[in-house]
Amino acid sequence: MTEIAAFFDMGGYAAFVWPSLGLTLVIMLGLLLQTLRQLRVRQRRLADLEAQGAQRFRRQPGAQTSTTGRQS
Amino acid sequence: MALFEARNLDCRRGGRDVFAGLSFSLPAGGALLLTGANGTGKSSLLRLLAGLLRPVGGAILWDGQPIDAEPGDHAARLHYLGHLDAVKPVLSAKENLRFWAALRGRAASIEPALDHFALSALADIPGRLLSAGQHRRLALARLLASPAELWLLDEPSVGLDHASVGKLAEAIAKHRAGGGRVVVATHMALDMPGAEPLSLDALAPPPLPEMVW
Amino acid sequence: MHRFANPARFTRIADRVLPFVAVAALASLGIGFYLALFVAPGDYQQGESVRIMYVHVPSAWMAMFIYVAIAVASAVALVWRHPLADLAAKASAPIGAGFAFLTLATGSLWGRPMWGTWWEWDGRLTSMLILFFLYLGHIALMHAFEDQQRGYRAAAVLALVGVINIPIIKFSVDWWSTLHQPASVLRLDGPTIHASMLWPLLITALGFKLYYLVLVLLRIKSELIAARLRALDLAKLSAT
Amino acid sequence: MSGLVLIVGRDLRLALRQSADAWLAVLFFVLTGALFPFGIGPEPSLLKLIAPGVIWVVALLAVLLSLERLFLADYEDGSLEQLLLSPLPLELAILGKVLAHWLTTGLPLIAAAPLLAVLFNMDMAGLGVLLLAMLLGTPILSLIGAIGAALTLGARRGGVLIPLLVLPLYIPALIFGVGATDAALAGLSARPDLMLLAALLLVMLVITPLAGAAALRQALE
Repeated sequence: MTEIAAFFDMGGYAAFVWPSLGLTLVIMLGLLLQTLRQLRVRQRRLADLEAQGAQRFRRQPGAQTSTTGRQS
Repeated sequence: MALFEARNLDCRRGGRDVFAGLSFSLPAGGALLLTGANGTGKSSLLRLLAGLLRPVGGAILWDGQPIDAEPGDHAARLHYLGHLDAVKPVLSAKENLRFWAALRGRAASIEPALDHFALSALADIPGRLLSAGQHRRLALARLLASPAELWLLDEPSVGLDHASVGKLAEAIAKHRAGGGRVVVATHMALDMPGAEPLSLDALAPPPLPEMVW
Repeated sequence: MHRFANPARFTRIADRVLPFVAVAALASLGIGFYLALFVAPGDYQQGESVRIMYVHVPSAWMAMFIYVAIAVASAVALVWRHPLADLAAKASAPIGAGFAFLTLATGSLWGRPMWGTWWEWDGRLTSMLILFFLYLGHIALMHAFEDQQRGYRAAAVLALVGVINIPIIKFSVDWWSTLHQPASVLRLDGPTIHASMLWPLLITALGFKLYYLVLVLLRIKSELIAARLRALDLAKLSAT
Repeated sequence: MSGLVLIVGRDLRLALRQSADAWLAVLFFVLTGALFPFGIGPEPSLLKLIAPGVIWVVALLAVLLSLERLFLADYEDGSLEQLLLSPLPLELAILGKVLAHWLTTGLPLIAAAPLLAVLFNMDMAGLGVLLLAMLLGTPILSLIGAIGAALTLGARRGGVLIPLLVLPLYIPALIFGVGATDAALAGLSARPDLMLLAALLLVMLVITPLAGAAALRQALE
């Protein structure tokens, strides 16, 4: 058996070791991707709303704080 | 004589600013009449004053002490009447009233309280058989059944007939004459001579999309 | 407090820190997995299957660590009403649940060749199963209210009750599992760990922790935007 | 103290006048218990073996069934906010309500437990310990359940949520409760399990008023 094949065979435990590692990657990457996608969707919605809001509140002084947030 | 006052109250409900910068002071015998359109926070203010709700800014003081310093003491000196009547359907009118009066532990006067709101004849009728107006009268009878210095009344006259509204005004007048205070939110005319109006319309914060947590 | 807490500042700091933490997480995970797969020796008893340990054990640590972190955040949120603490608790729970699930799944995959069954009511795995349920309850409660503030408060109280109960649950499950089966010959972490196995384990664990940090910062940022979106919707509602 | 008595008295009176609710839990307890022989077969030795476990699990589910109404009626008709604004500390009020809940749910279940023990052919030597363990354990179920009931007030699908929150926390009580009975049936000392149950009861007697009060306060905000 070649060295590489031996490595992938994991001493006969391949069916358990590789799924474990694979599942770990799937869950960790999945959570990360879900988080990033949700963040992007929300950022886009916020940008849209703020563009509308800027038009609607343009004539009111103080409306600019809406984009920078309240400073303490 | 102790002063009941609110300083610079800010109220936020469900992520929305309801009112900001509300102040008042109420001396013994005084009455405060809350007015304002729907959603301006009359009910929220009463819940704040009762201590059910916490303000995000400002303070509510009794005799200079914040009310949340001793919540038990504050609860003991107030009657709060919200939208709900707290009437148990399987208990009779008298049993309902007796429980709440006994819980407050002071000299209870069940009979006169029932009598004032013309409930004596219904004393043994279970709550489920009483009408909405009778429920309301039973809730109002709580005010008289055990003494408390401060009455917080949220739309007390809802569902009441003309005669009962008069009885309510009478009870409030007597309460104030004895040095009691009352804060009332109402849309209907309620006869309260010398009551100080407090409009919440002017206190609504501008609907600016400010950064909110 | 509330009034002075500044979401813009949090976002600014998070944006500055995130790249460094992300690189550190990636590096330690890379090194950890490399060591675990290529350098660490097999176990004389369990053979190569012991490599599952390098994901199983750090996952278990993270599942427990995150629950405690949620409890701490909940206490801060309830006592000082700091809004960031609410968001941290909400952002952490799904990550913790993910790690708890991972612990159970890898435990099952490891247990199959060792015990000959996919599931053994072993004390550790059973406790982790209960912890997983606690996470699910927390997440469900967090999302059960129309008013997000109520979700924060209720979930915070639940997290504190949960964290007090976890040692009790752990003790009772150990009590029960030693009663019903003789102490198992094979323990999923081995009685003592040789240094050649410990280092890969610790580095992987560090990688997991940094990964959590990256994720929780991103999720808090995302929750901040969600809160802002809700506020904007409400402002629109009261403006019309 | 007198306030606590008042609350217990009121809740007992309410329960007495709506006694169908209390009967429902007991009926559920016996009926669900009686399902097991159909599920696993009427083999007497097998039934004997699983009797303590089944009785405990079914009792736990019966308590679970009754939890939603612990605070819900008071929450919906405004009694809860009046209770919160009474001079009585909320923590005591919660203890009163939990005590009333146990008297109307836990106690009837203990009374019905011998019936299930007979149906399951349980060795009567263990009956005393079973009842003693239930006497210590069912109050724990009411106490933990009260926290779940308080937390889910006003929630969407509150009734479905309670089991999810409460069941994981019930596991220690289940373990020690069954453990005591099993030990007695095996001729061993049930003392350690009973002591642990008692300790758990004491812990929950402290936690429930605190957590319950926090939960009710935020529910009424």
